[in-house]
Amino acid sequence: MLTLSSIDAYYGQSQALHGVSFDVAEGEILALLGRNGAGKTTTLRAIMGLNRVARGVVRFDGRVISGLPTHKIARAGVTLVPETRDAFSLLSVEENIRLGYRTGSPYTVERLLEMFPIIREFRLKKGGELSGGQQQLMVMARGLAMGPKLLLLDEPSQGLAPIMVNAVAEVLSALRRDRLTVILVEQNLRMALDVADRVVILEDGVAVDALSRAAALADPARVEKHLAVH
Amino acid sequence: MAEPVTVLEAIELTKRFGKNTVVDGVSLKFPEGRLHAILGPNGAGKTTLFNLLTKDYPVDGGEILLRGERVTRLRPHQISRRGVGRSYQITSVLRELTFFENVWLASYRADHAGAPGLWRDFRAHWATAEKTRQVLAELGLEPFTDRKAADVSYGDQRLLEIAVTLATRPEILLLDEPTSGLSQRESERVKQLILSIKGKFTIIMIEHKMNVVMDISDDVTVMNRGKVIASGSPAQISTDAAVRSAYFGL
Amino acid sequence: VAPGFAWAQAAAGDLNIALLSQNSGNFATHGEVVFKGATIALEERGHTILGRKINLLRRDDEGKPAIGVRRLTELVETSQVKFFIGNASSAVGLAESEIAAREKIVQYAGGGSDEFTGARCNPYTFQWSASPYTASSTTLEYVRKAHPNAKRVYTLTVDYAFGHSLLKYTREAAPELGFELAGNDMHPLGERQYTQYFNKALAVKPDVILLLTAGSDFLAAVRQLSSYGLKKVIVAAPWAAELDELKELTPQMRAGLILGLNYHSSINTPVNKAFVAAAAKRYQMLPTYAMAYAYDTFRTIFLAMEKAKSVDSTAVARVMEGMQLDSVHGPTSIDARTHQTNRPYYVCLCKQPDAQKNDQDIADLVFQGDKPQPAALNQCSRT
Amino acid sequence: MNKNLLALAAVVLLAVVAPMVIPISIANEIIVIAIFAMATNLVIGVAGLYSFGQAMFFGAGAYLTGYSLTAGGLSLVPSILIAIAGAAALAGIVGAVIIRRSGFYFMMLTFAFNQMAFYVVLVWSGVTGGEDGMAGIKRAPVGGLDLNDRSVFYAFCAVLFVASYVILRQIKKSPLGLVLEAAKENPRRMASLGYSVHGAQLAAFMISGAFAGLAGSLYVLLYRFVPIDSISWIMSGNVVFMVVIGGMSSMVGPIMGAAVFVWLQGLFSLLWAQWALLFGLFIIFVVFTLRGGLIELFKRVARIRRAGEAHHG
Amino acid sequence: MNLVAAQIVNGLAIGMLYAVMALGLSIIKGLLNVPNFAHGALFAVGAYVCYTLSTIGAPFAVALIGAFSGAALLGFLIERFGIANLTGGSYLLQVLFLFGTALVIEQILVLIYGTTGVSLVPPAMLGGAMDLGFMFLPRYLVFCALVGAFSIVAVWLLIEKTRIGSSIRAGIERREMVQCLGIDIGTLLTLGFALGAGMAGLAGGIALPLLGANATSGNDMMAIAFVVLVLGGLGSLYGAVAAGILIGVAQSLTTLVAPSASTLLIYVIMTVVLLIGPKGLFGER
Ligand SMILES: Nc1ncnc2c1ncn2[C@@H]1O[C@H](COP(=O)(O)OP(=O)(O)OP(=O)(O)O)[C@@H](O)[C@H]1O
Ligand SMILES: Nc1ncnc2c1ncn2[C@@H]1O[C@H](COP(=O)(O)OP(=O)(O)OP(=O)(O)O)[C@@H](O)[C@H]1O
Ligand SMILES: [Mg+2]
Ligand SMILES: [Mg+2]
Repeated sequence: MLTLSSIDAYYGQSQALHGVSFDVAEGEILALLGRNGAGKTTTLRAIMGLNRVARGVVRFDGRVISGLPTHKIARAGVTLVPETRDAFSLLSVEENIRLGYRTGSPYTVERLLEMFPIIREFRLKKGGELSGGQQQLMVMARGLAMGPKLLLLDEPSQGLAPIMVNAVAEVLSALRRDRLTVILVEQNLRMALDVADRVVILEDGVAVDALSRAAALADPARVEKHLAVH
Repeated sequence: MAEPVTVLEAIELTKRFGKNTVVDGVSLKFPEGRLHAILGPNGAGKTTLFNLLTKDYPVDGGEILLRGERVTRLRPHQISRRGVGRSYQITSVLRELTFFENVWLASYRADHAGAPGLWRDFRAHWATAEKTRQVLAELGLEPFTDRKAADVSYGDQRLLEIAVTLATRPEILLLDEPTSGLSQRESERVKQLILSIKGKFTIIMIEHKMNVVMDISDDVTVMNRGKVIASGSPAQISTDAAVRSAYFGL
Repeated sequence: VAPGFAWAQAAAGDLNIALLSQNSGNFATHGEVVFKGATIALEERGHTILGRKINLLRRDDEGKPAIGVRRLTELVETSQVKFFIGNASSAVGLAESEIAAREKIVQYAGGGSDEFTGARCNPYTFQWSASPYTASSTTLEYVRKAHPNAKRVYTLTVDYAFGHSLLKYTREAAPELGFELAGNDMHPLGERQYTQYFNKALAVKPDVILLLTAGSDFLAAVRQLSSYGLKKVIVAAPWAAELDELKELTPQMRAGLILGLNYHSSINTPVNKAFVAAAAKRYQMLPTYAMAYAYDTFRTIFLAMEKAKSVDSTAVARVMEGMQLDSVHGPTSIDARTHQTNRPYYVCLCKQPDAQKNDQDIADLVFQGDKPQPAALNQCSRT
Repeated sequence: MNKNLLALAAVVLLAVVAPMVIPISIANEIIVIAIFAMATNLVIGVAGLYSFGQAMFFGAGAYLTGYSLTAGGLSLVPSILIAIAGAAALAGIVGAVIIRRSGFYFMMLTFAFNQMAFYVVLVWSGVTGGEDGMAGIKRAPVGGLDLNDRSVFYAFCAVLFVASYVILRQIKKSPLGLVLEAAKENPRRMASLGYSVHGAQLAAFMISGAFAGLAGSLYVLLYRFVPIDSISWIMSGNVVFMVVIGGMSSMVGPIMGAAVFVWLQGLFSLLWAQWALLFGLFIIFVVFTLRGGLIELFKRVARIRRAGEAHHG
Repeated sequence: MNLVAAQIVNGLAIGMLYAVMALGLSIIKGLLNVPNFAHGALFAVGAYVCYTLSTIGAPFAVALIGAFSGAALLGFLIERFGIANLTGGSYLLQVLFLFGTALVIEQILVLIYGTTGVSLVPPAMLGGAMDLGFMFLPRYLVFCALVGAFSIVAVWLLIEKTRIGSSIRAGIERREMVQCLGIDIGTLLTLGFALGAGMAGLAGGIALPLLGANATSGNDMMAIAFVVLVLGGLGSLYGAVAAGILIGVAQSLTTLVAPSASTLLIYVIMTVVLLIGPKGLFGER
């Protein structure tokens, strides 16, 4: 469904990704792992068109999307939930979610409020008045409201209390049941391995390893080698 | 053993946003030299409590005592000058400045009580520059010395955030989720760092990572919906029924 | 010297004279027309005086004193200018008069302020425009003559020096002519909104509304007054705008307006007739104030040079003091002490829309008067 | 260190060469206005306070000098000192009232105060000369120097200009300068480090006011006249635009901005009555080609040269 | 007393004009975070378009629509080819660009229409004054107030009640994120700028019979509109409208007591309000 072939991406003059290649099959959840600064976020941004892809090609649904403006990529069915929790602080929670909603999306506002009970409570509050964790859930809901074919989740459990991490994990399982295609960036290795079908590991902007969940669970050292101390 | 002195105390602190009471009559004592962790679900009011203690937000009710002195009406920089340093949950390093400049500003404040100098090039304040390099080295950030903060990954910015806070050489250190956004390796490094300074400072830390909290803190307070629901040692807290239901959802 | 500034450098022996006027900004109209008037004066004598070639240097003062002073200083430094004429703005002219006095440069001013010949008179600055005293009294004399029954006068005055002096002179002249001053409002310079003043004025039911304001303020006031569609109230302005500026109003808006003017093309004197003919030939237009000002002042300066047989500014200024000449106004003299040009002031009546023959045919000359400023009111300390 | 000396040498060279290539009065105006522009850069470029009321301080310096010299009967140096002190004090008062407001509100407040100051000057015509400005100013000799001589007066201003450059540049690089740069980005963080952000900003505002006052004072001496334009908001707007055109990243930028602004306007106005059109187009051209302002020209040249050297060496 | 009532009515009408002008500024400031220094020039463009259409015989209503459209079109071009290419640069760079653009627009108007300004007599239906007993109220002022009110309501409905509106408000805050939701923010910003510019043009058209027009006549209005904008509070559309009317009435009333102070007054009001409440009367930011 999504194929990255030898992607290079830059921030200004400095190169962040060096020839990253991998693909994601339909209905698959792919975990993207790596240390801080490995280029996980950049990879997601490059797919989304927020970072210019200097070399290489991104194909989605058989179509080349690298080079398209972000809103066109979004309309093609790719959605990013960023690690920075970009809530629209002046819009109410409900307006935030509605703004994401596109007709035909299976995730209607009503359904999302059910999936995220905590959000229901804050429906009429301004986005900016929520705590960090609440915002994280709201932004996930907003992303789902678009009815994406591919969801890019950047560290959804970051900074969440255990109870919220559980809530996020539940949402992930629900997405898995829905057979939604997801790329998940996670520091929480346990959570990533709970839901992911496959794992790709980045190091210093290079994809250094790719393996199935079974392989990862069978050989944890192979994964941790890249995540822990050099 | 004598009861340690209380350095910072919140009495019935209250903060409202519109109709919502976000911090609701919180009273807490922070004894000198201890590491005090604050836990609580998202939205419990932990960050807001910090914002009250450092006067980033005006207080709607209650008092703050710093070494017995009433500081409720002071402004943020005055609180800081009385030895309270903090890091932010939402990274607030100066993105357009280099790592060196970020940390330099904090070190300079620690070295220099009066108004900032007007004449000598800031880099030519040699002693401050030296201390700046030390702090960067301690956190393993030397390679970034002349990098702009905006140009590094979020995780590295988090480390810088902590470096800046430490460089002010505070007596009381407020850390808001110091390890969030850090990988296991960096989390571990920060944890070691905190352990190494523990005892020298009074540390108050908001943290979600239970392993970090349980391993290193002396006291734990749990908040929920703006109120303190439990206080005690890590062991006591992990078995507290109220905490288990509000925080762990068990 | 950079090329731009060497643009009109004189060859040795040439006489450089300057024209500082407004080419940009609100009254940029003047700049072009003033230049035309000056050109006619130069062409009349083949661009030479006493065997020297005359170079006319033209600069834009943007209507701002600071710029006027800056441009004049440059001209003095780079082109040794010793004679110049200025702009309609008194503030600019007065600022320049300082340099005139210091650097001994003859300035023939055309602004409205009575300070040129009053408190700030100096040996090198001359004034072509009539005194505001003459303007106020002449205008009111005409209103009295044309409307014998008019009694109550409401004044709207711009709140700065020029407005104040018009008001002062109006208060002197009005009672003598049997007018009652029913009220006055001061408005700030640059006011754009006048309906609130007219609400107030109309509440006292005046016979005459006298606008002691000028330029774009005056135009805005007339425009908004016309939106009331008043038929019975007489609107007069002793010193508000020249005919060029009135083109900004529609004929309906200005119809019936009584306007004091420093010049009108139908003045019946030999010099003026020749000038009007020259303007028609050269530019196919009827001269207005700005053109006449430039023509008449330069013509007078040239006459004085010839009389002095010199282009030395001090010698020429000496000759101009008390000089008698035949100008566009007819026989004219220049006061030896104050440097005021003693000449008549003109009153015009704006035409009804259907009476206009073309777009330059705006107002008829209906009256003229030349009551000079009483000596007691003059503050010039020169002897 | 070297770079500093190089910039200083360039500034001195500029001051020496300018009167040889353009009329001395223009050169003189450029260095005077350049002081004003550098002062303004301290608040808008370094501290990020978008002040659109700088003419208030320039005008205060101008009127104070004018008044001290005429009605006050003081000699030249005290008049200049009074202008500097008065403008700084005015900046202190205005700043103390408005420094807590940020962004656009700050900008509009400075503009409003500028307008109020303008109307005070306009209405108080007995002292200020109102619309007609203040005249009759003489340049009394200073310590045997005859300032009525154009070149002597130019040299006098040039010395003050270079001194202003050195002082303002040092301030920009000093701890205060860094604190201001940092506070521009995140005032809250600076407060939590223990800096009084408002205090630092107020200091910058006052220093800037003092130098603007000096510039106003010299301007008055240059033309021996105080035009009311000197305190008008248009002057405030122009100086901000000079700084932006020149470039805010260093103190050389504002000097270039002032030079271009003063010189180019004069040149264009000789060419065509619609010179403002040319000037507008020039501004748009600079905005699109040199985002960092004219100073970027130098940086680009330096970069190309460095690249060239690297290539050869 | 009657005079007070007369001045209030007068002030309401003028205030509506200020409000239209300020609302345009407010939209642009909110969306692109730039104070539109070309607003005065766009006002003049509107006035001249209205004048030109009227002189070739178009009905006044058409001329007003033309004034809106002409300025909106120009605004569209300014955003698309100017501001849009300057994002990421400093805020002052955009301000400088707008300043340069304003100069160019003004001078082009001078080239086309000359330096002498123009006036327009309103259609007969709107000419003359109504005798209200206690005052003469020029009909044209009433018309001003009505057209002003109508356009304000139309714009308000667009921004608050439509999806475009909430996209705009979200886009103000986080450009990237709005794009991730499939919204073409570039086009939205351009349209927003055009809308604001159109409001300036419309104000110029409405004001033409009262104020006439010349190339720089919009600048006074622009200064007032900026004051109104901050007085009302940034980010508040109600604020701009309420403050516009407030300023209109206050100016009108001061004529009764201290007319020379009326220009100064608006700055005093603004300063006092901002010093008491840092965000103006209704500001959100
Ligand atoms: N805005 C930026 N400007 C310049 N360089 C950047 C920027 N953001 C990130 N980088 C660089 O790009 C590289 C990859 O960063 P990225 O944010 O993708 O890492 P990450 O794997 O998401 O890390 P983290 O776990 O800390 O979020 C880093 O080395 C960083 O230095
Ligand atoms: N500026 C604000 N305006 C209005 N409400 C606010 C504001 N800041 C915080 N709140 C509200 O206060 C509550 C507590 O927020 P706070 O950030 O203190 O939570 P927290 O305990 O730090 O949560 P987290 O662990 O997610 O960071 C939240 O419900 C939030 O909606
Ligand atoms: Mg990341
Ligand atoms: Mg928090």
